[in-house]
Amino acid sequence: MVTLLYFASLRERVDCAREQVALPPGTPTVATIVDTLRARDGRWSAAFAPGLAWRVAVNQSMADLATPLKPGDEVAFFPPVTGG
Amino acid sequence: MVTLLYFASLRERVDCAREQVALPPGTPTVATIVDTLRARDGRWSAAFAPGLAWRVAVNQSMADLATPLKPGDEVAFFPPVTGG
Amino acid sequence: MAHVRVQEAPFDAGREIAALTEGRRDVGAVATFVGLVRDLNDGAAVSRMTLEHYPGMTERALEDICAQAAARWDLLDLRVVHRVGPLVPGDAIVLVAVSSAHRGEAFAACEFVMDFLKTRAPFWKKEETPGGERWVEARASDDEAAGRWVEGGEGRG
Amino acid sequence: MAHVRVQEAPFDAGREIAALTEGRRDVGAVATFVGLVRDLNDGAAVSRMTLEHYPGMTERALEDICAQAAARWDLLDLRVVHRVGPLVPGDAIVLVAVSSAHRGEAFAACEFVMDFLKTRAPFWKKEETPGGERWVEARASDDEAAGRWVEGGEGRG
Repeated sequence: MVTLLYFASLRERVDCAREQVALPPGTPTVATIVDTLRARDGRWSAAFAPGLAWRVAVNQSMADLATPLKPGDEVAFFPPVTGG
Repeated sequence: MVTLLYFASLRERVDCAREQVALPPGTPTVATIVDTLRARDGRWSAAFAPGLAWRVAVNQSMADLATPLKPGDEVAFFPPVTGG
Repeated sequence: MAHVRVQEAPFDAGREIAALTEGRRDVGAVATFVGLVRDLNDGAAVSRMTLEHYPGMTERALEDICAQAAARWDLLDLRVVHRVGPLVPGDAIVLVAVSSAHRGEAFAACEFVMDFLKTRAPFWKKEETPGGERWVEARASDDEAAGRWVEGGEGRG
Repeated sequence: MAHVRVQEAPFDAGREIAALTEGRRDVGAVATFVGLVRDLNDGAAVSRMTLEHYPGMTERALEDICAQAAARWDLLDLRVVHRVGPLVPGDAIVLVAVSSAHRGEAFAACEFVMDFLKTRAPFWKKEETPGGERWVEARASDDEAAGRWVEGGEGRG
């Protein structure tokens, strides 16, 4: 299992702040998870549409689609940051 | 007459903070005054030696050797500034 | 070295600056930045703002940015304080204060930390405007500001 | 617009920053610099410092520098406070604080004012060291810092 977190406009778009999902066997990456999310329904596929500006962090460090995942990882999805 | 002011290390070198001097007739400039000062004695000629770093302000604005002078002007001599 | 805080409460800029200098005689320069909520953003009146963040990652990201600054310039100390939660125009959002022996390094590091914070620390602003609530969009100008420090080695440093 | 003061008394950086923001809702950025007396300068221990200035011209020079900054960047307000008289290591010497809608302008203007103050405002420092009293020498690096703003138009702005 990995923990998925969603922040800000992305959280509102998918209407979910946190969930746990099973990791598929093999060598799962962020891309594997994103494919699973896109397959859920129109809202999720729209939120993760290619070209749309979203960011991902794995275990609280910036990551990308190729970042490998292992059980227990914390994967966070969010829009570009706007603090400061 | 013009008022001459001296600041910081230059003041210590000539051992004078303030004096009044007569303006020569004609079209006097800062250079005219500096020539007069250099002619006073070795201490003054050393303090105003060419190439030595000193600055001049006329009526509290930065000036140079060519700046013209008129009666009542305030002429200040000082080393490069070191505030802040 | 760096001191990083994320908090709902207001901060006192004078106290943060004092914390960098108190009891020290080797500090020649403190550069400080304070960012505040404006009543106008992207052409709309802003009556309120809420700052969301990613607890845990936020602190790590800010510490990492400070460490990068400390590796790049000869600094004595750094402080970053960032508020979260509800804010109104006029409220301070963020403070970055950097101490050094000389001013050039303090200025450069302070601006570097702000530019990186703006593009790499997980904070998100939601504004309340006459047209309703809206998430603030990331600015291309902020990406450009952060990019300056990467291209060509020393950037504006 | 600018507020300029030359004084023997200490100043409170927090209060100066607050003066730029109190009662306002249009300030997005305040960049502040504080310069302090270090216990080490040019390789010698400094136990004391005396700051001399040219009363009258000092204020004019500082106001002129602020006016140049205000003409060059879109600023909301500026403050310069410079101390004179006897100081010891750890004492604050100078504060420059600049407010603007956006951070880039506040940072640039604050650094510009400091660079110009360092080379154009009539202040002189005398230090007390183990080798006796000495006038601080002007630094070529300060001239270079001020020169950046002239060459090529916008300098680092």
